[in-house]
Amino acid sequence: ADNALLVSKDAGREDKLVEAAKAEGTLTLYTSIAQNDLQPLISPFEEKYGIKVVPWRASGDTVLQRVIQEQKAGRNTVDSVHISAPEMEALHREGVFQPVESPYFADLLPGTVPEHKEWVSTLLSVFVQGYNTNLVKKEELPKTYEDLLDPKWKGKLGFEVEDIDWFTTVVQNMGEEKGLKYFRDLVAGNGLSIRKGHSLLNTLVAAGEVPIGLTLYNYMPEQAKKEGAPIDWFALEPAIARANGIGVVKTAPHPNAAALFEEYMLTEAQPILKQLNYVPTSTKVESPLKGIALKIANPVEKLDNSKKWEPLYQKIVIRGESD
Amino acid sequence: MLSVENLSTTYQAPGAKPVLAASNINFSVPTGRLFTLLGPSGCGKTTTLRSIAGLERPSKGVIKAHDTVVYSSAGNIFVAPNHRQFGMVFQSYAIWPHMTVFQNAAFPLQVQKKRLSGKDIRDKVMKVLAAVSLDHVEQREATRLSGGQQQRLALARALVMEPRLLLLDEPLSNLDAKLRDKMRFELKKMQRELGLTTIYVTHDQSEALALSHEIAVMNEGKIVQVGSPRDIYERPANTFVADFIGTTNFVEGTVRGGADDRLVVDTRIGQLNVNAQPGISIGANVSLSIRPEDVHLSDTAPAPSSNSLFVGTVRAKVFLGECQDFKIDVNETQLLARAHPSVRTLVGEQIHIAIDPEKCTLLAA
Amino acid sequence: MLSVENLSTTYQAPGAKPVLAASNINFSVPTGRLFTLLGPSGCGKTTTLRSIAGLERPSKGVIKAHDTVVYSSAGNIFVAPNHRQFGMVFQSYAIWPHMTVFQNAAFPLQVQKKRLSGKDIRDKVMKVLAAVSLDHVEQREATRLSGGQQQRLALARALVMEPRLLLLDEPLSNLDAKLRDKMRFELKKMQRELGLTTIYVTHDQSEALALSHEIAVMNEGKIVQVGSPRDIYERPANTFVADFIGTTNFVEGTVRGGADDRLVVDTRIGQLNVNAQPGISIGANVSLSIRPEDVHLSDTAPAPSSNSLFVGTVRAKVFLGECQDFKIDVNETQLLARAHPSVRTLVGEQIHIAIDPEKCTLLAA
Amino acid sequence: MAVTTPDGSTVHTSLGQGWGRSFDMKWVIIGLCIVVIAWLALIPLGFLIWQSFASTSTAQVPAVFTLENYATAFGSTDSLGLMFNSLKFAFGTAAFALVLGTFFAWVNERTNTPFKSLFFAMSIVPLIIPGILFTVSWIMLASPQIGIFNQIFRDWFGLTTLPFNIYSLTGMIWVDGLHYAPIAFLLVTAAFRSMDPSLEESALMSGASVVQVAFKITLKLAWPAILAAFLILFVRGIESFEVPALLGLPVGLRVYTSAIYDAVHSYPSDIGLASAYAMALLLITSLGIYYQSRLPSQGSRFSTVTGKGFRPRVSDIGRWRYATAGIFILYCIFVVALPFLVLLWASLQKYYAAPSWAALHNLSFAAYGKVLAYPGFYGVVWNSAKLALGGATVVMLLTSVICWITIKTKIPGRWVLDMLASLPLVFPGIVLGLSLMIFYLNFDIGIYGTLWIMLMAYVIKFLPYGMRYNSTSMIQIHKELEESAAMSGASWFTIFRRIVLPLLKPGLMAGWIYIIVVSVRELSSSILLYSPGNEVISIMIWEFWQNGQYIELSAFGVMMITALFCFLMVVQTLSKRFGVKDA
Ligand SMILES: Nc1ncnc2c1ncn2[C@@H]1O[C@H](COP(=O)(O)OP(=O)(O)OP(=O)(O)O)[C@@H](O)[C@H]1O
Ligand SMILES: Nc1ncnc2c1ncn2[C@@H]1O[C@H](COP(=O)(O)OP(=O)(O)OP(=O)(O)O)[C@@H](O)[C@H]1O
Ligand SMILES: [Mg+2]
Ligand SMILES: [Mg+2]
Repeated sequence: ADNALLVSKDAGREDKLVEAAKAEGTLTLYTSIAQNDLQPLISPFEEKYGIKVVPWRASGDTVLQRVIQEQKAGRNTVDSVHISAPEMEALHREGVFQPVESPYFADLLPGTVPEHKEWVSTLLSVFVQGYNTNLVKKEELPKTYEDLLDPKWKGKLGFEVEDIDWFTTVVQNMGEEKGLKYFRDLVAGNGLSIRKGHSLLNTLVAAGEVPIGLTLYNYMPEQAKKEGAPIDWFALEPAIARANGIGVVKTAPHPNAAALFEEYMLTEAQPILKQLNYVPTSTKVESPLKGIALKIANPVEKLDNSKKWEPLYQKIVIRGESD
Repeated sequence: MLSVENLSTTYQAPGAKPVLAASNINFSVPTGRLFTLLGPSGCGKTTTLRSIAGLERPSKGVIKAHDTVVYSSAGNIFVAPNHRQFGMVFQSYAIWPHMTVFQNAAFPLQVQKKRLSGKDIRDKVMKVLAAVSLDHVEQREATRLSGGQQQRLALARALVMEPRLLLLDEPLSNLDAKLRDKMRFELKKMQRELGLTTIYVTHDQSEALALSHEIAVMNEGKIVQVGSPRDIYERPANTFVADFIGTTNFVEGTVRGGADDRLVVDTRIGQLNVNAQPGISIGANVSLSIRPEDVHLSDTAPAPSSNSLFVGTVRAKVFLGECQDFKIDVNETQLLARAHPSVRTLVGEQIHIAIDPEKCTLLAA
Repeated sequence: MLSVENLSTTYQAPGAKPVLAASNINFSVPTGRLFTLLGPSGCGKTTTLRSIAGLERPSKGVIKAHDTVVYSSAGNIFVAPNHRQFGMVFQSYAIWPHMTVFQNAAFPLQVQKKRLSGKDIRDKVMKVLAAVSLDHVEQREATRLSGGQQQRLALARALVMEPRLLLLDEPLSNLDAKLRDKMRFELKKMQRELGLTTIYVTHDQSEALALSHEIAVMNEGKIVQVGSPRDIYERPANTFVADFIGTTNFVEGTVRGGADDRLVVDTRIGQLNVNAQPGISIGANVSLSIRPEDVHLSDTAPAPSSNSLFVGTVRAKVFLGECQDFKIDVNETQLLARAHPSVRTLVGEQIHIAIDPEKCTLLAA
Repeated sequence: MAVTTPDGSTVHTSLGQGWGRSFDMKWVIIGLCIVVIAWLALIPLGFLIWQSFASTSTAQVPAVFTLENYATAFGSTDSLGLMFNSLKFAFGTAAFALVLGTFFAWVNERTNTPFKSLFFAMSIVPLIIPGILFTVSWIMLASPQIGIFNQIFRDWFGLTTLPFNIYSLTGMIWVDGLHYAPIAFLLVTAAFRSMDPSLEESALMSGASVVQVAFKITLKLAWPAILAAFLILFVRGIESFEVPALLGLPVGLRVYTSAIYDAVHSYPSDIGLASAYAMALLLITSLGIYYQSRLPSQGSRFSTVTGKGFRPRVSDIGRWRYATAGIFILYCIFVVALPFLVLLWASLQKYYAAPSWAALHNLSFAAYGKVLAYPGFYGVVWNSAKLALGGATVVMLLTSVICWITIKTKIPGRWVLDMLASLPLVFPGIVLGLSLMIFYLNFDIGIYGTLWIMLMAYVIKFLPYGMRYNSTSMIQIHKELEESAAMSGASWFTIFRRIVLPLLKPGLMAGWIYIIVVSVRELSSSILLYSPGNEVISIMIWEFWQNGQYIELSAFGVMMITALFCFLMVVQTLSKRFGVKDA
């Protein structure tokens, strides 16, 4: 396959890319995007270009494993990968991706395109706080992180076990020492009910088992609310966001189609993402969380500092030990 | 002590037609008596026994033991087998494969209400194992016994608990004559000493005759005759009993005349003298039963007597140890005879026959 | 046709001491003959049969069938059971519980090399089921049969395949005398007609005597005598055989004198006349075997003859149908006697005894 | 025609000693099965052992030999604490499930309890409910905050201290035990079916009470099955993930699966540590299997299917049958009906709300419509059906041969075979998936990316269950039944097909049903191995769960339970037609 177009900055690049992509006719996408959301994303692309997208769905780390092993064994099926940022970064380190240039990078939020340009963020999952409207009144909601220390929240706070990046980012934001003390106080004072799975946490908030869920993806309570569940959400600022990115695999059998798809994800797909309740990364599309200060968790941090943050997280949050 | 009234038991397999295996069974057994169910294979002996034990649920009838009703179809009473306190030997032994010989025999003592000390149990078990000659293998796994040994173990297990009622289903069928005699003796001894009321199922006529106080002969699910051993043997109620209880020659004939208390019957083998019987008049068609051992054979002509005398030709002869069986043609009719081994007439030669009028049983037609 | 040489088979259970169940067995059976293994319970009959079948692996010996070696410890040869083409009836029947009666009996025909049409199979199976009187239950599940019916089914299954060698382990033990006679007859007929070489295991002396061409008497894993039925009965090789093959009175004594070919033996019951035998001289201590049926009883004194005559007191009597068993005290020694039912002397009364010199067997001491 | 045997020994008991005869179907089939088993089991086993000694690797840092994994896994008090929690939890779960399962098996097979015909299928329902749903249902039922039971006690009886707390070790054991009791039920039921009832009748006649008969005869004779059930349940308990994650985590009760989970789901993925943990399990399981493999050598101690009359039948337990029926009804209500109703309720809502009059107005079938509209729904179901039926059949047939070898022959080293086929019990699903993936990526025989590799994963994963189910039934078949067939001149293959397999039926059917049910739920290796177009039901469930489509999930759960329930009833009816008939 000819990869030259991917990094080209020529004027006629876009047309040539479309032409080359159409010639390839198909592409295979490994992703963790939910099945429900995938179809509305892919269909317009398929219709517009006549290029068939073959998706394969699994959790982020499964995608990671599968891509690494397939690449090691020299089995070149996947063209494009779309998973969360830390895992994209891991794949970058495994040397799986190839750099891509696109004029549309300029339209993106700051911090969404890594220097190596081997992958690029397409959407943000923002952690918001959900609450059960039968159990918590809107007026009494906490306004700041510090408000969570109020004893009236004792036994009412829920937290998803794998959101270590939320913890890390909040701590860093407050300043490491203060942040760690904050979490120690929070766990010791009010306790965190630790749950496995964001959707479970969301369900439990709606069911009243957990009055306030601290780490829900923004679209979850929104959807439930639309369907009439007694749930609503608010955001403590800065709200922590987790990026999801897309990249083109180095050994892709259909590199041009993959690159075209990447470009599509950054442009025409952005409003669709918004409809699907994600936070788009393009500045051309108005954010559903407009006015809320965002902080994107740093994927490199998660990979590199796991030795440092992991034990702290385990100790302070999971086991609730105060040294 | 045990009484069985109008007992019927039916096997119903899904999709097959029901088998009425025991029908309208009536008998009673006084305390301390040994009662035998005797009959051909498949006649319903095991079924009757299992119904008494409570292992099959009869379709109707009443069973009483010690004046307690343990089953009554009308009264809707059914006492569970383990509350009836009967001991039983199964036709298939039903030895527990996961236990040793000792454990098998000790089980009834270990589970009974009255707690016994380990030593008492051991003593009792070893005594009964000795009685069935299994004391030397007490520690062996029960499955590592020969067929006959397993059967003896099953017997020991039933005897050790000294039950209120002992149910034995062909308990000696796999034993040789010697051992069977010994077991029969032990059994009889224990039965009489402990006054165990016993129901004994067997297919072996001589065993039944030797052991029992009373015998019920069964056929096709029904009891056809109940009586003392001598009764059954000497006064069979019908041809089935006569035939079953021992080999016999049935001779059909017509009463020709009579003198004193004798009748003369014209048969295909010739004229037979028979004891007169009330209700039988001249001209009646009758059936006579003559047992082979009552057909006296001699190599030479016997002295004249009241016996009916014939001459026949030996067709076949079988040596059976204590005796010889002959098949003899008399006037084109075959007679079976059992004789002492000293009779030496060869096959094909002529032989002399004498039949005692006392031994000719006139059967109900 | 079959020859067994120096066969020994040991059972070894982990953690138990080995059981030498068959030791140094030697015999051979010509084609078409019926050979019987006879012996008390646990003597190793089943073990020997299973070793011949190939179901147990002997520890040593050679087994040849039709001049092919099927087992040889020295030659390290072992032919798998299903390649030996022997038919077998198991002591425990080994009926397949998941099949009907018909399916059980048809199985050997369905699996054999020579393919038969469905109709042929049906014909053959129904014929053999009829021979064992099970044709009326052909569609019944095999587990829904009585004990005796199962045993007959096992027999039918072995007969239907017309095997090269037929191995029968107590095939008639659960049948009543009538049916046993019938089966024995069918078996003998098929055996003779088809020329089936047969090894028959039984504990029943009279069955062995009636059926066999030759008998091997076993005891404690060894063959103690091989011979024709008459041989075994009339010339037992030792006291075990004499004792086992039938009840007998053993009388010890000292040879006092003799005239012609008669010896006079002084015994505890009195003086007995006995046939002279080479190698026995005056003064020798001997053992005599006298069978109960050879102890002639009479209510009145018999005429003098060459018979030894005694008078005794009846201690007990048992009615056995075709005969009566007596226990008689003669000079403080007990004698067993079997007599015709017509002997009427009551218990406690005196009875006359005559013993024929011909019937006293002088046993090897 | 005679052939020498290489076996010089003189001691043996079975037919198996003929193992030297010239070419014969028997040796072809046996050899083939051995090769297949070795092939199937050695790949993941080798991978597991290798990984446990390898450091984590990335593109920059290649893996090296290390003992680090073992040091981490067993070196710290922390991880030992996790281990201890796991053992406590697993033991409790196994014991509870065993007692429950055995009790129901006994009631089902040995008593004349009313409603018995429903028993079999009903008892298996908890197994059908996906673990997550089952656990969530119990949160809804017995959580201190919203649990319906607690609310009832609070509202009706005015209790202030709440009687139930699902977030506790007891709660975890309760939920997992209930969930896995069907394993014990199936295994022990199979054993009870193959039991000559005269063995129990003779105990009854000895004067033993029904309970004494059950404990001293029935259970003792079913000992191999009970042992096997305990082993499986124990290992399952240790590997259990959903229940500790959903119920233990909120109260800080952590078990070692969480450690494995963390190890596997980090980057670089620490498969080595997970493997090291698995090695400990491997050891425990090997001991259990070794002990079990010695059972059959103890003569015919457990042969309860003999050739002398065999008529399975129930015994009358008199008035007690109302008690057992009562317990069964309670079980049905609390363990089958309530979770099911919770699901049903949820599936008819637009979002989950505790049952109330108000919520009654929101009933809708929309969720069912959404499930049916799931892209490729019918293909997904069809794939799962193929895999479940195919996998279960292959496993049961394969292991029946293997069990025959390990139980009925004296071939030296046969226990190795038993081990090989049983050890996949402890492979973490992800390790199994990865090993297959890596192997067939590099050794390309064209099955990677097809349904075949998933089938292979299922077969490997469920081999151990097949082994346990088959072996417990195999031990019960008296050798004379095979011997009499051999004497009829049947070849080994015929004997196997016409005698052994039908007599194995109870175990064969139970194992088959179990594997079908659990393979529909298998996720951990499926998700790694499936490819576009090869989606299966478990992926769909996972999808719903991930997206928080709890309502659709409930609807799907309801459909699945109903479908499998009907399937079980049909199988139960059909299976009466072959093998030993019930009375
Ligand atoms: N599997 C076994 N393990 C150990 N010993 C055994 C085994 N099977 C049989 N025996 C012993 O070997 C001896 C011979 O047994 P065998 O079954 O051959 O006897 P048998 O002559 O057939 O007796 P029966 O007439 O009672 O059936 C017996 O003492 C028996 O206890
Ligand atoms: N479970 C069953 N289902 C149907 N019929 C049966 C069942 N058990 C026995 N039978 C039939 O009932 C009849 C009586 O059987 P039973 O076992 O009582 O006979 P038996 O007199 O004990 O015979 P045997 O001397 O052969 O043991 C037989 O014809 C038998 O075929
Ligand atoms: Mg019977
Ligand atoms: Mg025997």
